[in-house]
Amino acid sequence: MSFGFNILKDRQIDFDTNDLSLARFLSLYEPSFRLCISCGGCTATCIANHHSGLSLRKIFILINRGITADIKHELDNCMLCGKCVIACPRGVNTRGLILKISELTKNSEI
Amino acid sequence: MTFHPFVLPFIAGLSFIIIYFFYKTYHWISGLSDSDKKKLRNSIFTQKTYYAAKEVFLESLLHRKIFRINPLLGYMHASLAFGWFLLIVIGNLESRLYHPSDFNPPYYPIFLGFFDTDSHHTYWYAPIFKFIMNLLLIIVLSGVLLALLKRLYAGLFKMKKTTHLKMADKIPLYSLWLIFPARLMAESVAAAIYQNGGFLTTSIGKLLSTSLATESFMLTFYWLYSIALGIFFCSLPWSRYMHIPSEVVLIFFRNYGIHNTENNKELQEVELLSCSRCGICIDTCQIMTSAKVNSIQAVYFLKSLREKDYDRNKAFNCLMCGRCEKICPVGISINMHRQQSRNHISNDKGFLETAWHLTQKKKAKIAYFSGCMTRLTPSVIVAMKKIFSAANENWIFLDENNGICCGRPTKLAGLTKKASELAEANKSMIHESGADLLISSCPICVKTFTEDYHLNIPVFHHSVYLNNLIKAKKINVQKIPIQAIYHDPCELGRGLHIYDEPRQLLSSLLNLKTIHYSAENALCCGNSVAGFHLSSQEKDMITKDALIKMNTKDCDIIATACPMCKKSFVKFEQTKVKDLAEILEMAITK
Amino acid sequence: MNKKVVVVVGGGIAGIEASAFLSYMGFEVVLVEKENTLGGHVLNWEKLFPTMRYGSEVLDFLLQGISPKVNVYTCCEVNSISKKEHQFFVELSNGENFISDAVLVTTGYDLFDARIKEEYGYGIYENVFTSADLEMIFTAKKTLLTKQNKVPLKIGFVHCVGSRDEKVGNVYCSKVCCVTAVKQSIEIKQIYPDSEIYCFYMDLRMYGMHFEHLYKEAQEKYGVHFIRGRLSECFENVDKSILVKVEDTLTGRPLKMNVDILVLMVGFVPRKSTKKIADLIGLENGRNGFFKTKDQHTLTNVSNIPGVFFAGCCTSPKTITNTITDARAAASTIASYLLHHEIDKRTINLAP
Amino acid sequence: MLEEGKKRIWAEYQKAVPDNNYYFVRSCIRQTFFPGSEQAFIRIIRNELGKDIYETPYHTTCTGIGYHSDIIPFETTMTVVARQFALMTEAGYSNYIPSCITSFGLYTEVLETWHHFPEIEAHIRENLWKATKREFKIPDNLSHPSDIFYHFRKNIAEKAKYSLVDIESGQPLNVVEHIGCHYSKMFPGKGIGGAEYPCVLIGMIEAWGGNAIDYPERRHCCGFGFRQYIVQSNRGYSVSCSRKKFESMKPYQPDLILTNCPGCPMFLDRWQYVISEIEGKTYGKNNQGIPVFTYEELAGLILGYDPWELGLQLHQIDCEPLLKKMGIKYNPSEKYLGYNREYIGKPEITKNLFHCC
Repeated sequence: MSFGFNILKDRQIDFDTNDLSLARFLSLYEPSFRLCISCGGCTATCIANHHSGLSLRKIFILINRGITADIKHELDNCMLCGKCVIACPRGVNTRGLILKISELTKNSEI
Repeated sequence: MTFHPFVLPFIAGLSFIIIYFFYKTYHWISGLSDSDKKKLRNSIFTQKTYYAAKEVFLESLLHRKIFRINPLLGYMHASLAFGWFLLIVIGNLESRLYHPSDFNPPYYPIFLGFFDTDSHHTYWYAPIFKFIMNLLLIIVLSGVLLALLKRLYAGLFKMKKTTHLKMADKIPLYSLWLIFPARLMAESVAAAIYQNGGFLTTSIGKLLSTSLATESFMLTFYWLYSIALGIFFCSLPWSRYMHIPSEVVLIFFRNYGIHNTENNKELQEVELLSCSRCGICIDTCQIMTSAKVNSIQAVYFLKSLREKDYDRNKAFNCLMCGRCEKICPVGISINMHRQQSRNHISNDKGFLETAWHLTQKKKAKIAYFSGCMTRLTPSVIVAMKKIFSAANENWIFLDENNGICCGRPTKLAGLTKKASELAEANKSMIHESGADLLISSCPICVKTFTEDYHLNIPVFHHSVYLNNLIKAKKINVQKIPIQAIYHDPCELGRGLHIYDEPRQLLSSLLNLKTIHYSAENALCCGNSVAGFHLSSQEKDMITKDALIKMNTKDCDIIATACPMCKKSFVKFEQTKVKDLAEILEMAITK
Repeated sequence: MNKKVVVVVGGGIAGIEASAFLSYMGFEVVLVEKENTLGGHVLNWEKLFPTMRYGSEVLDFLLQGISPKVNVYTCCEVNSISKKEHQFFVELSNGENFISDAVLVTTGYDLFDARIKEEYGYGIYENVFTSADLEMIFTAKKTLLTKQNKVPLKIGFVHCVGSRDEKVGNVYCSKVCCVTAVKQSIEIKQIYPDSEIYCFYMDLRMYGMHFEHLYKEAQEKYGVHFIRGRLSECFENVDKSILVKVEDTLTGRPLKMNVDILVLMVGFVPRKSTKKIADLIGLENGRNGFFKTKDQHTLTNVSNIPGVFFAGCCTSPKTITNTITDARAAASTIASYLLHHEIDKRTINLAP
Repeated sequence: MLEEGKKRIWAEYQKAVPDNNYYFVRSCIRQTFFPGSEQAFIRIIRNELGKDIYETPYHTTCTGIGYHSDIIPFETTMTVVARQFALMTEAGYSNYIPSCITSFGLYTEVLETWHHFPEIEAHIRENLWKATKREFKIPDNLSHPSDIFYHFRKNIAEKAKYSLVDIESGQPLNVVEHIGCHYSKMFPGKGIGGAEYPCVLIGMIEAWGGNAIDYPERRHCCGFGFRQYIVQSNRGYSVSCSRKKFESMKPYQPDLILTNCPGCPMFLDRWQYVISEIEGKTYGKNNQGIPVFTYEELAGLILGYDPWELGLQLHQIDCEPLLKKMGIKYNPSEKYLGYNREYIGKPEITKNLFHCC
């Protein structure tokens, strides 16, 4: 029977049930992944951001929260130009991570 | 006596390798593309063949290139290769002279000491031969000794690292080491019995007490000698020593103008087999010397490629600086192989949903493309702007607001489809500008513009353009009284062979000092866009080392022509690091 | 002239170091401590950031300065102080009286009572600890376990508890909690490498010279996680683990997780007992309830009453390093006051 | 959970509750949602506790619903509230007892506003005078009926015929308490036990033999809200809030949810049915659901009042299993007979939720 409304899905991040495997893998594969402090330097300098709104900061933090569904095709916009590598104040190997994440999330099976 | 069963292993091995080699060669040639076949046909009866033969002699036998890089290593290779070669040739000559009439089987000269027991009584010149053969044997043995030492202490050869081996390499290696000592002993014993030795074999023969100088003792050594040879020949195809025949083919192909391309599988195989694993590429690789990673260098990479193992790390953990390719004595196109295996591992669908908003309305004579990295060194852009206006050029700034990447990094990542999509987008923008000259301040861009874009207008790196400006007196400069050294960016130097223009430009602006690590031998700044796996710490190690090696102390300015190099160097260098454009800007006179 | 006397109120590290310097400068020093041992809070800190050196080592070093020339009175408080001309008449709880020429107040601070922050459930939920509790466990060489004696696999650290919080009336930053949390997470990681640690912060203030290195090490080497969001409230689950609710401000979404132990990084508050002393001689309190220094830049050890001086955390939260430096500064300030050095006659327009 | 910790807080948040002479104000929605409750309150105060309680038919809404739905300005609200106080003053009472939690919160808010801004109070007095020629005194005491029951919880326990105990096992019942948000979340000092750990209902539960349960989402709103419920398309938000609470209390296997607010019992009760229809998910043992009572209904029950007189048949979740568990006598045949013995109709049989008759 219809009540004219439905039970809403919770927006809350449930850290205990979210799948953190990707985050765990990356921090072992490329420990500099752990160093991201979400300063947004990468996103600010990103040339793809101007065209597609690609935000590496967002992608990293979502991976860290186990919300990988949201980033499925985002990284596909990256041109690997490497400006983010130069911009990152904490020496995160952003390009290496982008390639690996893309490979794992099967954007472009690198 | 003209036969004894101990020759059989040798005969077996020899015939096997000859058949195998001819089969392979046929396979390679037949596999060539029609255009390459044509090249082969047209050049086989020209002096190219002579040059090829000459090169084979110089490289495959004398190993001249290795000599230049590392004399001791060169001697080791040469003594083994050329020494052995002469042993065979002269040995044949000798046996022919002794027995001009009767049938002369291939093993005969090899085991001459056994079969020919009395010639030295008959022929006056026999002792001379004996002397030469013994001398050659000593030379070869010295080579073997060196090889042995190299295994034990690489340092002796001023080599930091030498290749580590697998079983497949050890069998032929050890059999190779065994061949000549065995031959020495065999002939020495023979000399003791038949008195047919030279100065070396005879004296060693004398040392062996009569009790040891027996028929059976001699036979054991001849068996050993023959078996060693047999094993060596048979294991050749699976070992690094396959490079001996392969390199010959490679040299001929190269001289006939047949080069490694995307779809030239045969030549790629020839190249892979031609790697002698001399290990010279290891010491020239900065990832080894500075970042202390000893597993991804060309020699290891090519090996795993030969074993059809597309190792991700070996393929992507490389700066593609091209230093190894330049120094490789065999001249293998290593970067091409890396690029190909990256393409093989990667498999992209291109940009699925990105839409580029590139609209170039303005028209001008010159189109300037700064490139992504140059945005991070705005001083270069400012300088270029000043220069353009000083030379009152009619120009536009292509990627000033919302430019996109040239596509080289994606190409280097093996994402060829993405790269071509970016190229298309940029090409239409360049086209719309209506410019008849494209200039970029970034060697990475220039490289891909020239090689992959197939534009109908000339593409200049700004160093070339600026040099032309000076030459054409379109801009007035005054020499600045300062010392500078010039660092060749990988993509500009080894990548595009632009060495002279920057130097001409600089020497017209200031006093240019020459340094050891320049031109083809220039170092990588560590931040090449081709390097995907290095950590920032490792990159920093490379940058710091490069600066130390370039010995930047006693100069006022480090000049370079790549924003990436500049960005890397300023991180650690007290001396000013300036782009050519900035230096020219300083020298402009009103 | 007879020897000048200085009464130092409070035997924490500031009192110890100041007394030491003053005594070696040739003054008669009376050091009053209400506990039975000198050392104050540092007695309860096992290892110190950023060096991970033992607090006891620092204390031992400082105590070497306490020579027989310093008259130490432990288990003893100041009953009354009165001022006549340039002299102070001090009466101690043990009945002794002194006439001193200067008084140095080094009464330090109290730790914020985490129970005031009711919604964090300290004292109600079994597995909610404070940073001080953690140090107690470390100093006592006990093993860190949940109240159910289970090895904690998930630990949460809540920054700024009782600091930078209008709701408890403390708007100031306690300075040491951020880096203490980093230090303690590393220590826990060293004990339980498989544990996951989450720090919930508003800002991370790694202002000290080597604090940022420690922070980076915590991230890269020990994989400590930092989540930007202030704990709103927490609850006890049926299994006694703690349900933590924050907004993950970097994803802009609410976030909840269960932790086995929740550690509250309690800040500094003005020591209650200092009020008594303040009333005795009429010392002014600053905006945050700590003693008010005469000038924030230039006269940081000087009070509103000539002859009364401050050192250490009684004027503001300080690290151990800063406290020691401050004590030495106070000693020299007092010396120049008592010996009427020219330098003591400098004047400045006091900051409003 | 460390009891002493809570006790310390409870000690800090105690309020004066008057012993007698209550000016009782009914709630707009409670008397339609659970008409038995307020009736029971008055009956217990008068008959069981022998106190004086007065109510007048002239009082109006406090405008709380309109106010919290942002459709009535505060000034209007204050003037209406002033009129209520005037009625109290005229009746000669000074202990104001509003049945509705939202009203309670709103009156508190108004009184606080006047306390801190006397000029506003003056202005409102002027408004009231202009509009109705009425004047009023500020109540000496503002308490919620649940405060009163908390105050007399022991007296009620003394008279009780039943207690919150499973008569078979002898174990105390697990009772979840849910406090209306407006009771003390806005003004912690005005609620017994404060905002974080209110003990107004816990006190009753424990005094009446039950075992009060504290569970993670205890503080969470039932989801009633005002905008959320009033606009149909927003009700999904409302129901998801209740659902959050049910999921959170599930592991504690509660026998009963006790409330002191108009909206909460309504929605915690009805939404269980809605959830069972939409998701097929039910709570409580063998799909019985978790009964939700008001504190008056519970007090009435343990004092031995007839469940149907208390109006328990108007709950979506059947109370019979719980009554059985507590050993309370009742007559099933009279369940659907109204006050005047007329048949009042049965709810439809639901898909997933258990119904005993």
